[in-house]
Amino acid sequence: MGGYGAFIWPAYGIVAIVMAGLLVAAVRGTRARARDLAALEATGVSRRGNPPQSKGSDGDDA
Amino acid sequence: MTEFQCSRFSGAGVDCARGGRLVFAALDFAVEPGCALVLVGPNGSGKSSLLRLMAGLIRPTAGALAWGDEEILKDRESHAGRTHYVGHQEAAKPAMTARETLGFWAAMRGAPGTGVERALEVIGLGHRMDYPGRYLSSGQKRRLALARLLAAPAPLWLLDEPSVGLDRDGVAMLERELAAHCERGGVVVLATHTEIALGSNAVELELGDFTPSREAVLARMAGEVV
Amino acid sequence: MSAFWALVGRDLRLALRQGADAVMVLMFFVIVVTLFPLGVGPEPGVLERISSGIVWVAALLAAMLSLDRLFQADYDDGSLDLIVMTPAPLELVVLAKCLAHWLTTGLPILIVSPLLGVLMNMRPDAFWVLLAGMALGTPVLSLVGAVGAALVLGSRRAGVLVALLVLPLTIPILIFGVGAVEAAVGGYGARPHLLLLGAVLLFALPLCPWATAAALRQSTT
Amino acid sequence: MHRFANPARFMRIAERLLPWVSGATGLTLIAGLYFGLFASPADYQQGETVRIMYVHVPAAWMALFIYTTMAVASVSYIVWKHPLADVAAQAAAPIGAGFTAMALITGSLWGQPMWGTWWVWDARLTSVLILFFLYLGYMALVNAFDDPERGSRAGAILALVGFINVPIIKFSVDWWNTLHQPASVVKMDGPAIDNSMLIPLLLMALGFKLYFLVVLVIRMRGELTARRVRALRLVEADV
Repeated sequence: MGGYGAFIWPAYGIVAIVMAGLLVAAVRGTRARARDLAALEATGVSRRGNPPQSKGSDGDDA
Repeated sequence: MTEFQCSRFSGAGVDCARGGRLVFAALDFAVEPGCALVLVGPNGSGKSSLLRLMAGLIRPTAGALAWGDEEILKDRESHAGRTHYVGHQEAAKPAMTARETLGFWAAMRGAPGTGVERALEVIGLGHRMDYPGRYLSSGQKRRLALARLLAAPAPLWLLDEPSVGLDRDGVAMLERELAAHCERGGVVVLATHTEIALGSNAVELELGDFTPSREAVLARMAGEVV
Repeated sequence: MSAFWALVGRDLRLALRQGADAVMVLMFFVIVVTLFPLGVGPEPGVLERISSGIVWVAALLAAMLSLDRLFQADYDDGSLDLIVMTPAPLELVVLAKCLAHWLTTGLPILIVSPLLGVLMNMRPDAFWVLLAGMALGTPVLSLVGAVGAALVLGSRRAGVLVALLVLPLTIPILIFGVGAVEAAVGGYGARPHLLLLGAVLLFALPLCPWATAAALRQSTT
Repeated sequence: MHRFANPARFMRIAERLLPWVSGATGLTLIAGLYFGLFASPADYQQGETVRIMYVHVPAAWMALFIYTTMAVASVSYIVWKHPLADVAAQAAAPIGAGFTAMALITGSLWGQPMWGTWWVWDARLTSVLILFFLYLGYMALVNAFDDPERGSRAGAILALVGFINVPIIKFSVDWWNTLHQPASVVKMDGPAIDNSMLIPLLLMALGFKLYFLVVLVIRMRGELTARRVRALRLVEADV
């Protein structure tokens, strides 16, 4: 890398870390919310006769 | 006093949500000119919310309110021009005297300052006109808030528990003014827990009837994004 | 229109009766500027070069200090509901609030700034340009500050938050204001800088009251 | 309201496309990296350090692009009350702030070998720094309210006012920069970009955009589920 490796690799490294971090945080946050929802649905708060929805897959039409 | 040419104040299918909670749903009401609507119901049933909705301070999540056939949110200024809203808070600055406070609120509504003294006399603050706000008792502050109704004429009165803090003859004075207002063709909507005599043409609206059941709330939520 | 002058009158009367607020803002302005010679050292050459920047930054910070006084007091005692419910257009009412805030905050800062210019060893012939810049810039601080003050109503830590929201938006004022003084001191005219300041003011005049009115309407729900 | 206005349908379609878009993101980024790091020439002036441009410039583009999408979402939230708009804006903000931070860090890493200092008050770097403050202000305001709806409405207005101010701030910073132009500032991206350098640049830019869509949809799903949980808890609290 023509002697500039000390700057190029950290630059790409930081970009990779931040992007991976954002992705992981997003996925983990969404999974945590889905677990909260499932827990609430399990306690029968949701409408009767409607099985607890899995992660947003069968949301009904408005 | 001026004669109000009022129109019918009504609301259809009104939903109100505060802080993510559906306070009441599918509420309908109608008040004819010269009549009074008394909002009753348990705490948290949305009496204050409905009054703020009627004042145009809150936007309903569904349904609409209309003065005659014109939706109130379509033209805020004219609706504000015909409405007086007296909430729980007194809107009186400690550093300003009763006369200055009332004169200010009358000027904000474009009314001439002439009615200020008379309003303070009628409301029972004649002897306290030039008292700074900080020395007024809470009952006197409540009277000052009610004096706004008299200082600048407006057909629609929205009162949130107006009798709180008033002594016996204060309540009597309030009842007299409300009756006079209705006779002049005005409309009164008030929420109260105490007994206020409003004459024959008063209609009661029990807000407890419009508190949504769990199923209704869940059904509404299902309609939202899942 | 009577609502406009009624509100300006009331706010000025309140400010005069509780005089402390306006004086405190001025004292803050003076103290912040006097800190710099103590920090940077009293050499006239250094001070003179950074004088316009320091005076302007201090003016920005002083204006931020008094912003939560704009709507918070009315929000707490219920007056804001009635102000939102005036028959006059809310944008006009907000303009009255900004004018009252400018008269109690921007104007005193404007008047005192040449005095601080002396403290910072600024060349006297630059005072007029500093005054002109402040005259065009401080109203924008009140206008943009009103947007921030209305947005943070009812939020946690409103005082700090309003400064965080508003300061980035005042950067053009800082750049053109300081540029005007430096241009005057440097001998080439300050006219373009002052014209740009005027342009920002004319841009802020319609936009900020609209945004503040929208923010106030959504804060009463 | 047009077809996508129905939130549930929009989210269902978006989530069905998610695996495909994620795959495309991975491929584009890998191709971009390959071209950027290995298959493109060094710059005759800046040497190898020009390779940092392939992450710095796309990140700066994304910073402004995401702020623009937030402003568009805020307009549709305020004006048309689109139910998904505030969710989209709030979901996009942290991603935008992340890209802005990346642009700043890679900018200083690129500047160090060039000017010997980590931070240069170059007009564009300064504008990106101010944009970073706008992002932080938005996120602070949205989370400063107990009632999330209040946060959404306040945030929407701030995003709009902020967006309208971006060109003014940009103009004033550029103008300020020309006044205080230090003698030897090398232009960040060189005179004209040669085709061989354009390919990695555009590939990375496309990769970043696809990545943004993926993370945005995931964060929006998270925000929507959180709102449903909050609503269910309120219902439970009432009973």
